[in-house]
Amino acid sequence: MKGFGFSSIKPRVIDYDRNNRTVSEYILEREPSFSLCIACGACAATCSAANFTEMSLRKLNIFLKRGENDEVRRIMNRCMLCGKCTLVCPRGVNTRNVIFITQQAFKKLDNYAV
Amino acid sequence: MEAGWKHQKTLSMPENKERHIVVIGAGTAGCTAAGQLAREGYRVSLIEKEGRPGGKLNSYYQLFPDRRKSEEVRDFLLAEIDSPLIILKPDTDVESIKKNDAKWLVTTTRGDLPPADAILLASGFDLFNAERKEEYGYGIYDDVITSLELEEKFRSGSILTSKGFPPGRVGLVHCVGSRDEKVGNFHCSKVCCVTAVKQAIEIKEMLPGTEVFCFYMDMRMFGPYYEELYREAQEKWAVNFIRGKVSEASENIEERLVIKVEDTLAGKPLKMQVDLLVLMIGMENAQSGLRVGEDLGLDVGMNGFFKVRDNHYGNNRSNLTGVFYAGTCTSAMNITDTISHARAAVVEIDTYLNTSGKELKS
Amino acid sequence: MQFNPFVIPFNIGLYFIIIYCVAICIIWFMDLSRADKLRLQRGFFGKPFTRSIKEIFTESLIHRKIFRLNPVLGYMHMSLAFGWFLLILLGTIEADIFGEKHLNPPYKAIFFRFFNPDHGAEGFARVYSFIMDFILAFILSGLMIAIIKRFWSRIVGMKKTTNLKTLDRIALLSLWLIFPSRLLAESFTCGAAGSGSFLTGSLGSFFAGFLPAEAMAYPFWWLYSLSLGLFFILLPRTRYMHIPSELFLIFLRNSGVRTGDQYGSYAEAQVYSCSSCGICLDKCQLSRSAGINDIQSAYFVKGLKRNDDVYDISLNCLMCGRCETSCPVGIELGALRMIQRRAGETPEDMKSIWTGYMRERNQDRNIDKEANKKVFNYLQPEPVVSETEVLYFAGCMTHLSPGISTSMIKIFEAAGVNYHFMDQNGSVCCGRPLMLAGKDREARELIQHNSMAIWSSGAKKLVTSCPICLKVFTESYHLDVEVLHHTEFICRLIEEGRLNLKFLNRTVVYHDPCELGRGLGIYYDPRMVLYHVARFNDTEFERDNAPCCGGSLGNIRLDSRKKTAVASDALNDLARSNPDFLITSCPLCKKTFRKVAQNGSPEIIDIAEIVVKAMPPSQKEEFRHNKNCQREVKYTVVK
Amino acid sequence: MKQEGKKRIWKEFQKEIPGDHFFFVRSCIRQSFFPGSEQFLIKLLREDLGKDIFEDPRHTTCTGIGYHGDVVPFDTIQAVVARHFALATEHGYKDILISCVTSFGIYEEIVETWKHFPETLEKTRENLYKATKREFEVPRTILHTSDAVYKFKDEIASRARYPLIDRLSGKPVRAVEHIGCHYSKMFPKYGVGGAEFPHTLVGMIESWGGEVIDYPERRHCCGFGFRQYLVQANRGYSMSNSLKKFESMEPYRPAFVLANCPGCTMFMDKWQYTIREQEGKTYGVNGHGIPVLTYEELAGLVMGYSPWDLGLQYHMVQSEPLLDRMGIPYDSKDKYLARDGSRMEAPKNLINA
Repeated sequence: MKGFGFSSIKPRVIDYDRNNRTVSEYILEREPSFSLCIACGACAATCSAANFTEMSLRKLNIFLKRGENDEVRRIMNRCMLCGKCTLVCPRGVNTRNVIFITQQAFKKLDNYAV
Repeated sequence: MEAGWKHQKTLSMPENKERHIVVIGAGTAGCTAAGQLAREGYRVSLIEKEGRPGGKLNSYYQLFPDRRKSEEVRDFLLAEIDSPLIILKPDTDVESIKKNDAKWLVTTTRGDLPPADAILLASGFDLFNAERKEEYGYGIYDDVITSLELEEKFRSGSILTSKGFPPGRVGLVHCVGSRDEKVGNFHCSKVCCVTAVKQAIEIKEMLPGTEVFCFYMDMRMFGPYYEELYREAQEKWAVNFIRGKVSEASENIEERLVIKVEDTLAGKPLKMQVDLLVLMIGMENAQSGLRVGEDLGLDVGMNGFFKVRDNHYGNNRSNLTGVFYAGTCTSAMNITDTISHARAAVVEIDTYLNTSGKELKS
Repeated sequence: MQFNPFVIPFNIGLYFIIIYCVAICIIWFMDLSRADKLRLQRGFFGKPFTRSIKEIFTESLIHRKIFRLNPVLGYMHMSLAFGWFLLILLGTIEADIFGEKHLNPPYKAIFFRFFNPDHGAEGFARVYSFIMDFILAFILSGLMIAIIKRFWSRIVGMKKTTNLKTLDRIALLSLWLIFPSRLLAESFTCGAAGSGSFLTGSLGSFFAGFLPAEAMAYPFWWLYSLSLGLFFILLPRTRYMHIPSELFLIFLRNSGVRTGDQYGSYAEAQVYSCSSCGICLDKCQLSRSAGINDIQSAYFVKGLKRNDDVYDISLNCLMCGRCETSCPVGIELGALRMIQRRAGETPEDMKSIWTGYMRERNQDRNIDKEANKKVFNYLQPEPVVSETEVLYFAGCMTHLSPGISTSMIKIFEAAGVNYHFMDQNGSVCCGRPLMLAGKDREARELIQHNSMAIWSSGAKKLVTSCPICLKVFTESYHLDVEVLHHTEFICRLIEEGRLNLKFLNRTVVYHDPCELGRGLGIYYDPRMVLYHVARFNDTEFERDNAPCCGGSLGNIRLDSRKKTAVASDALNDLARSNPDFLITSCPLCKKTFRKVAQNGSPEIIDIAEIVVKAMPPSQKEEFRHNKNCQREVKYTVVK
Repeated sequence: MKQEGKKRIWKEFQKEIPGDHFFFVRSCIRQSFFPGSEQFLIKLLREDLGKDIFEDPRHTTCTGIGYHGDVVPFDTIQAVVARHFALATEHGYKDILISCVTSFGIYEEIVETWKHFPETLEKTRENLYKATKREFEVPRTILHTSDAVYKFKDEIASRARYPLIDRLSGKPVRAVEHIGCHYSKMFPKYGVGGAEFPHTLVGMIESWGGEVIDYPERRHCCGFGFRQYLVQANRGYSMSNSLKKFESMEPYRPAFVLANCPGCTMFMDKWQYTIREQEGKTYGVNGHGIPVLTYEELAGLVMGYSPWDLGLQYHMVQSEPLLDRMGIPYDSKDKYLARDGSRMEAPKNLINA
């Protein structure tokens, strides 16, 4: 390939039809309250880890539902499972379990078990 | 600020039966008001441009939030106007209205009406013409339909795409023609959000396997049990809500719709194929009503609806003494509010006609 | 005649079970860590031995704990265990005294009557056969209760009883058959021989009146032997394995062996020692309030026995420890669950029933591929703080209930304590929640991080407002500071007279947070503090019997509706005496209770908050002028 | 897809296109990269259609590239445009015919600004007068050259010798069109058919016998974006946008791309080479590229002029496959004939050659 001093950029767009959303389904059937999120962000605002990182359960929720798995992988392990988010969630989502299962699911997915 | 009216209201004053009131529009507001006026002893002419009364209720399937059949409410309205004091004039348009000292002379396409003591404008709303939102390709792509057309599909009992298959994925686009400077509508039509939620649930009931997506700017669940309905849609029916306004629709080579939307909560653009795209079209002041208003010289607000005398305590009164408003000709409303507004209008008219000196003190 | 074919089933059973027990004990012993082996050896030839014998007598035979809990149940267990023990003991002696020769094979003692239908009915012999009959009657009475319990559990005052699998049923049946068949067998024999005492004798003579007693006796002796044999054979695969394994367990425990954090002999001995008595079921709030009836410890342990995948069960538990404190066998149920949480899901190949007789070990279930990968590498070391006497760690949850931390600040200031608010700008989690989720490795990183911060502060005391943090600080951190919960700290301040408090003329009840009470046994200090400030009402829901608020981080699975259900039931119990305040000393409990508080229910506040209420106004303001006051501007806004 | 739906919209956005007397201003890119087009446009209008099209040699660039590249301020560009208007006024022309979509957009922008902020018009008059002693009238209509061709599309069709019909199958040639963003996305009313479904190029292709494909990324920008292509490091962004369009149109197998914007034509043509080099992919049938034509070139072909006179050989993607389809005879030897009849050296790395 010739050196042009530039190259094409991977599109940022969420390609909903291509993305793999099995994890999201996996979570949904184990933690139904997952569907109740309205992305108000209370969880992210109170998050202990968010003090130090870009961890945001709100984003995690969205990315899971869209199948943006790389984004999820990037942040899910930053969680300290301290459970503050569960206490502030206005929709009564069992947020702590959501993250817990997410980590579980990706372990399996990455071992081709999901 | 104008002085309030003297409160010497009495039930059905004897002289009421000499009084004649013209109600323009036999929809939810018109019928409610007419019925109430008759109950107060007034003679009422109820003018309707369509063949039958009931207005938009004739074309809806179920009503939010309790999902009752719209016919039930329609029949309630018909019962309301079933009174010897009410003369219903279907297939009739107003041609002109002249003021003759205290009386109003109304000329319709079916001849003149007896002089009226007051005019109640209940001309309702038009649904936004989705073609004006070109980028969604309504009228160009076969599977782009409006919320009203979806209601009709519900009534017919089957939801099929233009190719005759049940849709595998449906997208509902909120705020089409509302809160949109590009089409000159700044106002929120209020009911579209909850309608979308209701229709999403109805789709899921008919086609459990179908994926349903609501594309919203804000979820405005303003009424009682609306938020609960929203929650039900998420919890029980797994309806997906994506915050972002669909920017454009197009067709791919399988003639499946491709929509582009910014997933504002993910902070990324999103691309998705859908089999059916439903546009939640908003409310605009009815053209028929506007014609009458123009003829009378009624003020129109910047939202295109008629301008009420006072937003807090005078929202049935027009800038003309003796001309009153009921329902969605003044702003977007749900059925509940429309009925209350219409009843309030009757109180206003009654008070106006039965206070000493028919002129407004202002 | 010294032998008869019908004893064969019994013999087979007996020798099988003896061999099995010896074998399993050896395996268990081999699997012990070196240290534990030494402990056990030392224990065996030392004081622990006598303690063990005593415990075996009081618990395994008399079942004292169960007695305390529920006399009827206690009697049932005692009659069966102790009665049977006596029967065998005295039976052997009997065979020894009255038999033709000494030192008989075991079956001789068991079927003595068959071989010696009559050994005289005078004097000592008469008394002896009376005793034997009496014991039999004693056992049968217990058996009666057992049968009743099985079918109408409420009669014996138990709301629930464990439900059984087929194998258990058969074993149960054989157990039930043993003593009735012995009764009949002996009665017929005695009837024929005209011997026997008040039970066998009279019953025998009665039968002999209209039945061919001689002929009838023989089949019943067969039945007796068969049921014994069958019972012994099935023993290892049924809950009755608890009888032998409990003995081993007691020795282990008394010599100081503990569960630890991995699956091993002790854990397995505990699993087998569970008799599925079902006492834990009634204690579990999830069954009572949330209608969850398949995760209780009895089922969890049974699952372990069967090698089922009990991972989800292990996660769906409040870890309140109520079952553990009530377990008559003293199984460390919490520790067992934690092992399972660490282990994760049970791989398919572990679930086979047929591995039952020689159970597979599953220590090495939890092999984490990324074991060496750091996940919290984003944490920056905390800034070193100036010399302080006390380090205050509010904890994550306290930040959601700032009334507590602000009150603590007031108290510090009022008592003139030189303190530093460690996690004022948000804490790094203490690590306990991760541990509760079975993620010890990740937790270690946080522990490391916080430890550094604490060490660097050079403080003498670490005070925390959160029992969850306290638990992990005391158990899993290795700190050179004294770790106190704020209840303890306040208690000391009062005793040292550094806080002068006025007595509030209000009634309070106290809720023992799980981690603080059952978890760390801190019962004294909060009560001391409360006696000082208000009228303390005792409730029956205190100390070991304190309910969990339901908000526990121990349960990963419980959804918010069910949490609420648990909370409101607990609140109703605690508030029965309509006190003015419900005092708790855990921010999480406080928040959880507040969520379900009705306008009828008492005001729910933290112990620190009521202490502040009890401060004279002068002292409340004092901290503003106090020399030690740090960041005074920040804390003048407490109303 | 319902055509009548589109027609309804086209009716809404019909713009007034005068039939004669155009004041012509050139495009920087077109006259340097495919001069044949502008050359043929003038010939088409003057000789074939006998219209009056006037070009003043004194007219300059509109400085639009500088303007969008943030090096030319708005006041300056207003003055430059005003100067062109002045030239038009001097020769008594009222309708400006603009060859470049960028310029077209800028002219619109400026005229609209003057409409809404008359003071800016006054200021510009003043500036221009100070600088050049020139005065001007705001032109009646602002036309893009594609508008003019659109206007005469049917006359061209009537002279068509090689209509857009596939010689082998006898079916219409299927093509895609690309409208420059600044043609109608800024001011839909200035574009024929509006912003979402412009009719300009569709109208030409259809009236010349072809069939237009509507593909998902049709509306998408070609990526030209001044800031992007001006800085080498940013060109990846520019190229990725074209890539997106090609990926989207590929399954439809279009015979050619018809564009009305100099930038789009150039980039969609040249990027195909870059993409082939970088991604090793071409988007036409059997390994060919997709020729990108200007409307004049297409009109010329349809009317039977020699592709080499129209300058098709100066494209990166050569159009032989298309010519074969349309049955247009050509001789590749004559591709690079110089004035004196000698053969010039052919460029390297061309696609379809």
